[in-house]
Amino acid sequence: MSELLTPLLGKSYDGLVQVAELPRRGMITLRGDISTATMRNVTTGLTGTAMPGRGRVELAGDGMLAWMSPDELLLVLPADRVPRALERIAKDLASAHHLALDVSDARAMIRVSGADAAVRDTLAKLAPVDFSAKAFPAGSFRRSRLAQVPAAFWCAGAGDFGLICFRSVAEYAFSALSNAADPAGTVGHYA
Amino acid sequence: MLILTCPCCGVSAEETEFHCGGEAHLKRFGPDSSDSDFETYLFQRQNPRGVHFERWRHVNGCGKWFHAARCTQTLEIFGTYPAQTTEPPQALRDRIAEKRPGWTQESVS
Amino acid sequence: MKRYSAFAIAREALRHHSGWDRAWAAPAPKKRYDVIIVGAGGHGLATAYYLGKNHGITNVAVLEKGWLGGGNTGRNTTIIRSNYLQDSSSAIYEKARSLYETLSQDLNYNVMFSPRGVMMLAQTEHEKRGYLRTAHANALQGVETEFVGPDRVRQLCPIINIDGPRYPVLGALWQPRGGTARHDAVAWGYARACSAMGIDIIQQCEVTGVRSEGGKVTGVETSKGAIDCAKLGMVVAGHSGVLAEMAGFRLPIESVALQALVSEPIKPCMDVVVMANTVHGYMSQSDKGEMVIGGGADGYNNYTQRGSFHHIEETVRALVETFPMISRLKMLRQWGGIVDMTGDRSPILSRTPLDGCFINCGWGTGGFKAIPGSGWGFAELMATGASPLTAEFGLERFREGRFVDESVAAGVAH
Amino acid sequence: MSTRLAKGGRLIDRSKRLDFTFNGKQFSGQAGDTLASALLANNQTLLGRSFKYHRPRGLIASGSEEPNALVGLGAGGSFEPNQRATTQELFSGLSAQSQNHWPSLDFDIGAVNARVSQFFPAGFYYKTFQWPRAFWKHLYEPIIRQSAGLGRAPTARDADRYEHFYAFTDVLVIGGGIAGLTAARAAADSGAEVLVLEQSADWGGRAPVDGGQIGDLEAEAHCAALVADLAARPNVRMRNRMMGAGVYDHGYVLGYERLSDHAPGTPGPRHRLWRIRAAQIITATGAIERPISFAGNDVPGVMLASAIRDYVVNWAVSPGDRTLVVTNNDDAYRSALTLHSAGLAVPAILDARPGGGGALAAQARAAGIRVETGRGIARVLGGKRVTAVAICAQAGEGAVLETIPCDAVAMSGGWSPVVHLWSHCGGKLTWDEAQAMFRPDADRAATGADGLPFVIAAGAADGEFGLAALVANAHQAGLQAAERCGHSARSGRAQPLPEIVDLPEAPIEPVWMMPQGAGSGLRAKAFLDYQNDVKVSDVQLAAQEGFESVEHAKRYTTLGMATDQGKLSNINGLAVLAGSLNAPIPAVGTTTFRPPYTPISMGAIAGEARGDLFQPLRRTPMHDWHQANGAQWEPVGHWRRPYCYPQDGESHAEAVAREITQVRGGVGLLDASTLGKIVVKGPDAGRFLDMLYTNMMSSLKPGKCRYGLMCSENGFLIDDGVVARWDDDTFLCHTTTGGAERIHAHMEEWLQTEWWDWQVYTANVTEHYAQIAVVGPKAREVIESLGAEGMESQTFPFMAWADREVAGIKARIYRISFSGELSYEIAVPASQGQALWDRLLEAGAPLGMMPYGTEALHVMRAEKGFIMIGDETDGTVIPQDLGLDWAISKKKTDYLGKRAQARSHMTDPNRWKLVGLETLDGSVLPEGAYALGAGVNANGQAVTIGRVTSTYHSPTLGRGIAMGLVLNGPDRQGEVIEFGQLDGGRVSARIVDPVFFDKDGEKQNV
Repeated sequence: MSELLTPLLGKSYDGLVQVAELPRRGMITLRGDISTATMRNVTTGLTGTAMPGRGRVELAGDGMLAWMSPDELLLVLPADRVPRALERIAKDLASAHHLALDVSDARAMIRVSGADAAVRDTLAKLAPVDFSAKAFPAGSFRRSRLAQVPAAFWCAGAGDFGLICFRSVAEYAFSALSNAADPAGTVGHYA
Repeated sequence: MLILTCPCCGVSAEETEFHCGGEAHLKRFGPDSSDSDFETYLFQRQNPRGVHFERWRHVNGCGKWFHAARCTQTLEIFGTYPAQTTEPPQALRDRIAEKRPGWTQESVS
Repeated sequence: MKRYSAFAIAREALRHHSGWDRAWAAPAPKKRYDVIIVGAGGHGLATAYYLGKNHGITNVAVLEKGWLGGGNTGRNTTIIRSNYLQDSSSAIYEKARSLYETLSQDLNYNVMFSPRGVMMLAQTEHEKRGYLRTAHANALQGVETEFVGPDRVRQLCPIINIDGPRYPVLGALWQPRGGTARHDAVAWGYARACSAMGIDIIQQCEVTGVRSEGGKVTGVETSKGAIDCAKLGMVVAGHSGVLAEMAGFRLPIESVALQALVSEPIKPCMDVVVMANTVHGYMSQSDKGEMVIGGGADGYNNYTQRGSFHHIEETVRALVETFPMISRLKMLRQWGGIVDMTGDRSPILSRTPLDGCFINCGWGTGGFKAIPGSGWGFAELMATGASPLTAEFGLERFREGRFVDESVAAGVAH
Repeated sequence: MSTRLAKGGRLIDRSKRLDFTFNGKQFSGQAGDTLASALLANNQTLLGRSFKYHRPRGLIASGSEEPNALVGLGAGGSFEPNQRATTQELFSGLSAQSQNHWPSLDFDIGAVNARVSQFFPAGFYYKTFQWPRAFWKHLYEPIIRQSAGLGRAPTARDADRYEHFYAFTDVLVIGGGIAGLTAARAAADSGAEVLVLEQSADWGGRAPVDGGQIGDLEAEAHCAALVADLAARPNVRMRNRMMGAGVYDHGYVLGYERLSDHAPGTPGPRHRLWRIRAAQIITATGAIERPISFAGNDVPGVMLASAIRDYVVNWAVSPGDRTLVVTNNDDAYRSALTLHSAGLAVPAILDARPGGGGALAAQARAAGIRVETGRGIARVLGGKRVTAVAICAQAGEGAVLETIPCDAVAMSGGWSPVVHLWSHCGGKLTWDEAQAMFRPDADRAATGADGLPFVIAAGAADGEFGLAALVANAHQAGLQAAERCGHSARSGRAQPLPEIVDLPEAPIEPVWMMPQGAGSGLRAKAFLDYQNDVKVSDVQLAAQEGFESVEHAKRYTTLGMATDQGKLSNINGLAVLAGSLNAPIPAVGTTTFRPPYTPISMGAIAGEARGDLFQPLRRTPMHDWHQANGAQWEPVGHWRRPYCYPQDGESHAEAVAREITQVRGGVGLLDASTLGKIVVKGPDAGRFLDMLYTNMMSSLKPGKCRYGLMCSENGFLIDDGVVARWDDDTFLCHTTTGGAERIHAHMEEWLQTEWWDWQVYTANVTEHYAQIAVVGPKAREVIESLGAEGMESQTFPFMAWADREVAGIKARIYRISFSGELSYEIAVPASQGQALWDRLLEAGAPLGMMPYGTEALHVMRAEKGFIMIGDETDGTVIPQDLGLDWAISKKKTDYLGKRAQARSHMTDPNRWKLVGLETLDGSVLPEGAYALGAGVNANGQAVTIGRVTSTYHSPTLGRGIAMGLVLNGPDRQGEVIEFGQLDGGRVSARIVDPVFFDKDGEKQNV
């Protein structure tokens, strides 16, 4: 099998903060009744995380489980585990109406990291979201837009943010983020 | 630039995350309906100067449709509620009536 | 009424302009008129003018709840063109455009019609095909347009970013006799000419009810008392739904805020009107030097005359890409107007379910350019019961599925 | 003359000299200067020419209200017209040019306009220039345009960059003067998050200039202490050089931050446009002094009294050696005292009030300054500079009592609160008779999303001018704002206000014209709007002619429509209008305040969206390959698709022909990744798709594909594509490139808002896949050579799909065709798209395989008579028009669009219908041409009976082919009709079957 290409080929940019594509990971979109115990068990079992509440993400090691909407979760896990995970979901949720799909290649995953305030300042140039530590603490997950494209943001911890956007606009998102992180563009709002 | 609160994901966000879908609670008329009913369903709109029930989608967000009651003169938003209903919740109607004495909801045709 | 001329100005200059009369009279309403027009915007005043001029009907009142010309007539970006695709649209807009050609002389009021040319850029293959189609249609409709190539575009408007890089200009639909006019002057000129014919323009007179008997209109109630009439014309952009409700019917209309902005004035740098629909923006330069820019409409019902700022941002973004030199100009003022959008985005000039009551509305984002043609056709409809100019714009088309859809030519109707 | 004083200047650093040029002449100023103060310090008082009469103009003001001192700044990609000298901080190397004159500022030909100004009253152009008709466009208008227009147009591309920022706060304080700082502290004390904006580089506003004692401190020291206090707080953020530009609905505010206008060349963005969402907004925007309308009030040297004070105190610049003061209120006495204590002469203070002033007047008299009460200015003498003032009784008609030589005049007609931001979003005003001004009506503030007020005016912006009252008002505003966002003063640590004692002042007496009985000659020289040259006489003429509403008068005279938006002129003009109409001022009303407060750059509004970031460019997984291999791009929505791949020396048409020939005769490949792919799953998925598509989808067998049409509820065809059934309750719906997001949204809309009880989930998986179409008679050969098994028709027939491994990559292959050829669309995860593309190219190389673009695709589909959404459809076409009745289920009781298609116009037998068209001579029919009927319609337009929807040269057939919609077309096969050409000519074409090639569809079935 040939090398699997990520949308940004692993690009990164160092400025006020670091903007870097995250290594390829498996992603599964799962729609269904996310309030059931079965759903909780199968999803948390696959990601190794806790179950996120509304507007939240749970992270543990390589695993991530994000609340996308009242009937949708995004599972992130090592890419090679996706086929097995889909089988497992199909089996455990066999009797429940649901939709599970491998979307590992549908999106780009970008990490924005550095001094916490600088990261928040950088993102706040592009997204109409309150990124203050009070409004957006670790574990927050928010779907919004990044300049002109849809994106979802989360806070993994101080100075450590992630975002996903669609694959076709990864280059645009990366350029916009790099531009926002230009060393001469200090804002100092979230300082 | 409006702020809307999506009742589905709980996020309060600016208008650019949303898309407005026009008047809410329209009753669909299908193949057996009269010309007049079908025209009303597709085109005739209340377009009130005042309280308007309307559909919104959280397009740059959770993707869900919901309804909002909004004043088209002041842009006040009286409340938002899930789209899976044929009429506004009573509590919301009461709240509007309290704020806009004399207001009654036009018959939803 | 004194004629306006350079000679009159010279004469008045010698006596400190003390001899100028009122441009229009300020009468109290009579008890009864043959025709009442509600709304003293451009369309309402033009209707009254052509009722008098073409049909000899001068026992007419034009009722205005605020000040004449204070609605969308005075809030638009003043573009005049008739390069529409559908026959019925191009007929009424071309009628209007041709009337604009001689309107200053006709009204003895300089409306500053400036046929500087309107250019609609084709920036995708699809858009180019759409404009070629329009050019073919225009040729058969008697509308003078031409599809021109990028070199001609560059020559006509050197400040355009012809080569993109994002959306290279592939050509343009060019209407050499399109242009602009001074919007306020159109309302004022018609008002003055109406007044001279004895038509009453009654400002600060709000219609609060429509009176009828046996399904036929008999008059209106207003803030200045009840007034009887044999025929009623409603010409109140932005408020049509409210008035229709008084008359007991509903319209296929939603009212939204449409925005516009101007830059600070600069020396002449652009001698044509340019519309770039792929990126959603259009611009011209006023005689004062301001770059006049049309913005987008809000997607939600709105009566506030304020729009959301992101539409301004989208428009300016598009125009900075199309005309890079404007980046260092400054936005002087932005504003909004309430426009009536119909189900097919084309206007309604129609009889109504109430006998004797006619409605002219739904011009959406493009009413200014139509004013003379709209007034001409609507006056004919009201006076005689039918007009070829308005035939396709009846209310019944929504029931029949017989739309007049201009969006098909990739052109947004401004 | 104007000069730099030897001492003082609180804002300048005398140790730092900055050199600059004005109209090419070298000058120097000090760090801390504005361009205005530096020019004034160099005795450069003539700064520009007015708009209409080209009268010489100098500085009037010291801030953003300045109407005259506009300059062109910089050069090339940094040139900016219409920059205000009063708000432009001086920097080393600044280069400014004055505007609106020819050939030079000192000698301006246009000034002849001023000599004959009586021929250009308000609205003169409406009354003339009508004859001869052609002259307006070709003679009059060009002259008017050239003489208007102020600054030069930039020509170069902007060298700077811009960005945006989104901020959120409880309380936003606009204005960093003493009121703003006081309000900010009160709000912060209560525990609110506070953001404070100041448009200039310096905090404190007017207070440090106007002085006063606040507790133990002078006003300036008090402000400094407040700034230090606020800066140290974690819940307060402060930004200077940032103007609150506009207040919009629901607490949205634009903040215009000028990062490097004071230091061009600094790396980073030039401007940053903030979009601030505040729960509460305090407008502490101060007040603006009003000029007085007397003859010659525009001669350079006539300035606002407060501005003169500013220049002396802030920048140690004397606007003149001898400054006469004229006022109707006490504040202007401060300017007299300031000048006096700076050692400058004040020959007289003319106080229009018969009773004169209060405590400050007494101080002036005590200082030995001559004070004349009940006096005014009859006219100012001088051309490019004030030389003297003729004084008169204010109550009279202007009989000159005395002429006083002077070189500057300080005028004060009272103060107007800056209510713009208060009003932007609907805040109402009330007329304050005692202070002769409009002030915010706190009971009618702008209301927000919750229907409650969200703007509070504070300090002078609220109409409070005494220091004690102003500070108390601002403090209260801060507390109230905090409380409205849930922070109570009790829970915080509110500090007591310091003690302030104000001097007793005599009340203002409005002076709307000076002298009161000025005759027409004087009124025609008394300017209201300096930049637009609107005089008292113009507004009076407007009223006389019936332009009675304030909006009429404004538009007729252009009062308040210049780049200062009437900051100095609106109230004076309104008062003149009210006077002419004999109506009280509040009855005449004000015009609407529109954002922005002062002009903001287009660059800032566009933000980062320029160049590569102008719009997102969507890329397929093979985008870079296409780019590297010479693709000619075609924008399709935000995507770019290869239109064709021209080889050396080939025209586009030649490339397209080569690509088609290769595909028809061999094999080609197409990047089809942009086509939409939506998964629809659930027990009700079939039922749902039956509603969405016109044809029956629920009967499709797993493993099979079916072409489907989608209509809007209004009946029109909106999309088409192939649906594949993956398993019993899962379908994959292909959409057009432009349809992926639109159709997915369309599906979700119906599912969520109409059929919410149906068990269906959808997901748009377009971007997860790379999809490559391998097309042509040798397609199978290529794929088989990469190891795919079971490709033959028996096991893998047309309109089926199957999972196969191709080149070791797991793929789902759809055997569908948009060209009529044997065709496989291979879908693989996007991460492997390029790898598959490469392997396919290698494998196909021996067969001459090459990529083809969208144009070849379009020609081939037209050869087959396949419709294209966007070509055959335009939003007015129903499937029945296109002969697609076979794809409309007769069995279904309902689908979206079915009812609409039953309306009378939709079933009209005279609708134009799809046919093929061939010119008699084999040429290509013109794009977009119409078919001609007989005669003209009631509007005199030629009658048409059809139109061309697609037209191409077919290299396969070696002739032009076209599709079109024609009246009764399908019944007229073989008939010849005429199409119009743009040059007026005609071209004949025969109506034929729209399938031009391989009519029996054998090629795709092999």
